[in-house]
Amino acid sequence: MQTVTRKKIEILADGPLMPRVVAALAEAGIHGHTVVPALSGSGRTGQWSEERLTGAETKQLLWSIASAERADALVQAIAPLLTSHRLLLAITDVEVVRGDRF
Amino acid sequence: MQTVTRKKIEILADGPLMPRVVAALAEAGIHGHTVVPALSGSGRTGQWSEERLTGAETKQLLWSIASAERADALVQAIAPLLTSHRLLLAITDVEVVRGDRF
Amino acid sequence: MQTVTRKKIEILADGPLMPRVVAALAEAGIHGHTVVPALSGSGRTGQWSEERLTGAETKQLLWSIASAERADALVQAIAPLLTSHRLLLAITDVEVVRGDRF
Amino acid sequence: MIADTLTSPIILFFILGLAAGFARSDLAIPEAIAKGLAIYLMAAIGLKGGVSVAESGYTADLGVSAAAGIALSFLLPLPAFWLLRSLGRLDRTNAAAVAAHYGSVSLVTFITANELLKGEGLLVPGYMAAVLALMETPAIIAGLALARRGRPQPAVATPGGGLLHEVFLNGSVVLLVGSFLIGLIAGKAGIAPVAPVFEVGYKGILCLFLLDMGLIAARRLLGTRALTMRLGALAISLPLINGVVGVLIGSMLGLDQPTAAMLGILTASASYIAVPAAMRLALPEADPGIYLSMSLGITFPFNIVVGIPLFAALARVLG
Amino acid sequence: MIADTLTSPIILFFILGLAAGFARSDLAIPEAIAKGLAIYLMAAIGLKGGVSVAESGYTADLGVSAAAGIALSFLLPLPAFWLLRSLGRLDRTNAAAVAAHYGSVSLVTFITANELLKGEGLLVPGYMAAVLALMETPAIIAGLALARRGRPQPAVATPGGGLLHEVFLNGSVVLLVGSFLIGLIAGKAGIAPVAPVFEVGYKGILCLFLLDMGLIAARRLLGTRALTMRLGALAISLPLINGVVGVLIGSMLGLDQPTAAMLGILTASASYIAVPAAMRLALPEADPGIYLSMSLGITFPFNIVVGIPLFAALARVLG
Amino acid sequence: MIADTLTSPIILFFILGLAAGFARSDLAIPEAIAKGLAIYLMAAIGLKGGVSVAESGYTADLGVSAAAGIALSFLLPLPAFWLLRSLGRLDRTNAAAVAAHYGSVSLVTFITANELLKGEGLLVPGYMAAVLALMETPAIIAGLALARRGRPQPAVATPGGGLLHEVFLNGSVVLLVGSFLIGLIAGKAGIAPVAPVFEVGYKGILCLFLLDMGLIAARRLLGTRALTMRLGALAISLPLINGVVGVLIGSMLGLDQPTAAMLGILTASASYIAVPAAMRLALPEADPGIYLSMSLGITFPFNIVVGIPLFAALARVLG
Ligand SMILES: Nc1ncnc2c1ncn2[C@@H]1O[C@H](COP(=O)(O)O)[C@@H](O)[C@H]1O
Ligand SMILES: Nc1ncnc2c1ncn2[C@@H]1O[C@H](COP(=O)(O)O)[C@@H](O)[C@H]1O
Ligand SMILES: Nc1ncnc2c1ncn2[C@@H]1O[C@H](COP(=O)(O)O)[C@@H](O)[C@H]1O
Ligand code: NA
Ligand code: NA
Ligand code: NA
Repeated sequence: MQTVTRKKIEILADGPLMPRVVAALAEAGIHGHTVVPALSGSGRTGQWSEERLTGAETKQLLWSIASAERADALVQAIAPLLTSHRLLLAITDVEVVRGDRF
Repeated sequence: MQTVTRKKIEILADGPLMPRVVAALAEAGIHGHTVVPALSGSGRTGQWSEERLTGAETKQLLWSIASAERADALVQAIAPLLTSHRLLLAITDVEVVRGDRF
Repeated sequence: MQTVTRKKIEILADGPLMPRVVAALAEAGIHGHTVVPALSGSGRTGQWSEERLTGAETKQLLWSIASAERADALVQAIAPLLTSHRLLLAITDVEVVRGDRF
Repeated sequence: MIADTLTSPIILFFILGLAAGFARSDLAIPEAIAKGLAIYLMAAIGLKGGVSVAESGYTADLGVSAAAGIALSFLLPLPAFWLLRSLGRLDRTNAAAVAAHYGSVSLVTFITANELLKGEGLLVPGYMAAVLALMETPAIIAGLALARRGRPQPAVATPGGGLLHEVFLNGSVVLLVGSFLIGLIAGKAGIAPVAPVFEVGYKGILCLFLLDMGLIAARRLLGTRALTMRLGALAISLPLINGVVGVLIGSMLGLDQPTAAMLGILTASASYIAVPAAMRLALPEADPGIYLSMSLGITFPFNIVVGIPLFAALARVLG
Repeated sequence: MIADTLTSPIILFFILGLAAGFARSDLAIPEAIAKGLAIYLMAAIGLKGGVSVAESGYTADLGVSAAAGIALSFLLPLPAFWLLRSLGRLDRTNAAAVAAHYGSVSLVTFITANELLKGEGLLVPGYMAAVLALMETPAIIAGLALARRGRPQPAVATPGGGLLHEVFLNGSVVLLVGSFLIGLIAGKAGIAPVAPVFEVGYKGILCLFLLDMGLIAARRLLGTRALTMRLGALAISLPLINGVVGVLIGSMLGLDQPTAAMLGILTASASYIAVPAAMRLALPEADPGIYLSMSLGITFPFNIVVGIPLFAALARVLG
Repeated sequence: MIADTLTSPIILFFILGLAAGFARSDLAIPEAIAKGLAIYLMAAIGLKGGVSVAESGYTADLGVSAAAGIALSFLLPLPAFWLLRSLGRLDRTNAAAVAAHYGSVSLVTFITANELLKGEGLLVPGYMAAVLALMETPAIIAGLALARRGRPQPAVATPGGGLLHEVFLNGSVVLLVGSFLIGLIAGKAGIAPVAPVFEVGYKGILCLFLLDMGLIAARRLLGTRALTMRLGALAISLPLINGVVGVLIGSMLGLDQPTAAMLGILTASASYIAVPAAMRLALPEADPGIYLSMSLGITFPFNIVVGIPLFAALARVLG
């Protein structure tokens, strides 16, 4: 089976902000994604770990495969949120099969 | 220490189907993998989130590092399952140390 | 918005060893990371799954974005631990925005 | 009894869950807690059943109920399959998967019915917990036979072992049957030290569990794209048909009123735990959006609010 | 009462949690369990409140307390905002976010106070659970108004729906109000079958929950980099000021001693569940490190150990 | 007593778990729930111990038991190490890691023994919960000394702080000792309001916990590749030897029958929570597959089913 190259988008965001991230994906025409939980982390503003009652600071990691054009559109759409909402965005080249899905 | 290039395979599948995915890995000669939970997601068939009693639709993300040949063998072995079982497969180039392990 | 290339480091380690991995990151000048839980896996020493009281064998996956130089420094710093502590390390090229953060 | 039902805290918590789910509140019970509550309820119901059989001994009614339950679970998928293909316009695979759900049973419907009937003075014998366990799996076998009829047995050959295994050793069957046996071996006196947790706590835990079920059912309906009007109508007709058949057969076999009512309630109920997991494995081409929306999103709430009092009333008329 | 407080197992478990957290022990209660305990406590407190109103009927005191609670939640963010900007040296956004936390209330402070006051013979009327629910949200609206005053309403326009939704349908409000209504509908007799779980288990569960709160508060303080001395001092002054205002107003309005004490305790308490989630959504530029460290790391322990007995004593003096 | 043991629901649930695990059923208790149950059991056992010492005061027996426990935990790893190297053919690091497990103790074995002995009319004094906590850590220190003897102290120098910390502030020690102190401070009257949760619920919760332990033990055995016949035999011989030594010493020191039995059961038990976590940190080169399979897969079930009644009988003969 033939593989083609697509983009894998990873976005790290606080749980309560995820719906807004998903809305930005939809704006860029990306309708498939999966969210994975995070346990702990550290950065410039200190460290956190999951044992928090309030989900306000618990991060989640969004994982989405999309075409290069849509990934570009997303970078533009989400840029204003990156700093104000403290998101982390990383894009990787991946090989997939059934590339027309993305 | 020297790094070499290998393939990272990511497969998204429903929990109950994971054993079958692992069997396909074994067929392709890949004996190491790790599974990570997913919380929620959306795609062409609607959205889901973890608060489901039945695990029937809860996704998991399999993560495995393997040599390029074995990754190729896996793509062939798993191709028939991809559509019928609604799997998502993505392969990335990664640098690893102790490359003979994979 | 412009994207630049950085390194994404993924390290798989037993939960109790994570603080030591984080210390190695700090030695290499990397101060941001996020940890994601793992559910199950298999390798040369058999298989494991999360339903273990003792966290001694439960893996976690560390995820960090850093500059190429720091990633190199980390590979050197963590090399002695890789075999003795059974860590798995994989490094990928990723595109990020606001590259000066890393 | 519907009025009584609607002021029982058990049902009110279910309705609260439904309302919060439809209003898209972010109220959520963590998955681990929901599974923990389910494990508790299964152990409690199994123990109770085992102790009650240890007290009363094996009766003829037990054998009759068990045989009737197995037969109904095995046979009811057939008319359901036919209705789902003709009226529901589903393809063979999806119709078979849904039919298996309606042949099998719902643990939570059983537990809720147990409590509501008790509130009406109808004591369901404890051995019905064993009947519940026996009814879980025949429908799965029937559903798979329907799906495969006339097909050249494709990739399915390989995972056969995995499936049989899933069917007979799935967690809820093992826990129910195991706790039943523990109750049987230990008996009333042996169980006494653990009774506070398993008997006293029971109803309160059920409230929290039904709160979660309400949330899940509402979200399932909101999140689906696969449900047509025809399928929605069938998700109400199938439990009505199956439940009436169950009560009738129970009464004809001479079971007493609460037992006949419960047999009807079990046949009316549709699985949303054991069967979906088995179907995802055995018929991965079937769409979970269809079978879960029907059984969990529509049939389950229908049975909890309307079905249970209805079949109880029918059993009373016939009894 | 402080001496009594310090030998109550509830408080001792909280102190154990604080100590273990500061000693960096790896003791941890899984997040799912903590959420499960919180859901249990909210359902229990709501039910209890509803049953007590079903018993006593709607009294004038209920209306007075509710109106006072709503007004205080809406107005107290204003002086807090001013203090946070001037003494605390916070920018507008962060000051508004913190002020919203101090206007709103803490469920766990309420529950703990309920038990400690009961131990002193002060019975807080059950309807205060409803007042608690009513006081959660006005402060959020006040805080957002403060943040946006004089600003051209930027990206905030879009998520308005999401926010109102978050504010009025957030899980804890829905569960509290819902359980209150269930208690009201079912009444004392209707609730009897589920009472063992929700009444008998209550205090023991609260111990485990406060153990976790102690761990969380200590770790929050150790993990932060955002807390200045000035903010630390405000995290003690604000509950003192608000609590005194609350007790005074309660007494002036003629509420009885336990009710006035509880009104003061509620106004003194600061939210760390509902408001942080709302702020993260509505004011993402505000630093969670600031508002969580203040409300959860300092104000919460202060209220549990010092505030509750203090405001109870004040109410006694005034009562 | 073995016959009694085998019809106790506590043990029957353990056997159900073992059977389901070996049959590869997918029955599973979520990790968060298992941890929650463990936290509950530790708090309950600690509270109980503290209250009982508050009642009875500090007795000579308490001091004797504590001293004996600490000495045994420190010394028993030595013969174990020697057997593991010679008969077990393990290298120094792995032998030391396993020896530390057998010197330390198992909380669940303790709790189960407590209940089973009570069923036989043997009341174990509450202070043994403190002895349990004291016995957890000396073995870790002994094991590390064995591992490092004659080695140039390599990378281990660095994490020393981390290790001491792990050893003395690990969650289970902190929770046990903390709850013990809370029981001591609050006393019987102070604990009364929380007693329903911590006393009444105890045995039922233990059933669910042992169900999970059975599943874990069975899966551990099925999933391992590191266990040889020789190591399997040692996983039965070591608890036998240690347990006999413990009962003998307890009797010689004049402890009463239940206390001597429990000292033997504690020395026979092997850790699978605190020690594995410490070893993973301090001796990462040791293979967890070896020490967990032995302590959790073999010794734990052996003690639960055979060891407890055996050492109780031995204490009776000697007592
Ligand atoms: N492009 C994508 N990227 C990441 N996850 C996806 C993507 N498409 C689908 N998924 C995941 O796969 C599930 C099923 O997708 P679908 O079969 O398209 O409904 C979704 O609920 C997501 O969790
Ligand atoms: N090639 C691999 N890809 C992903 N995870 C792996 C791989 N090899 C090992 N692992 C993980 O590391 C754990 C220990 O591996 P091992 O030391 O080979 O037994 C396994 O149980 C897996 O979770
Ligand atoms: N370079 C990084 N790689 C991975 N995760 C990061 C990185 N920087 C920050 N994070 C995550 O983002 C959170 C907030 O980061 P910060 O805003 O820098 O405090 C941290 O607690 C981490 O979970
Ligand atoms: Na049915
Ligand atoms: Na307040
Ligand atoms: Na021992």
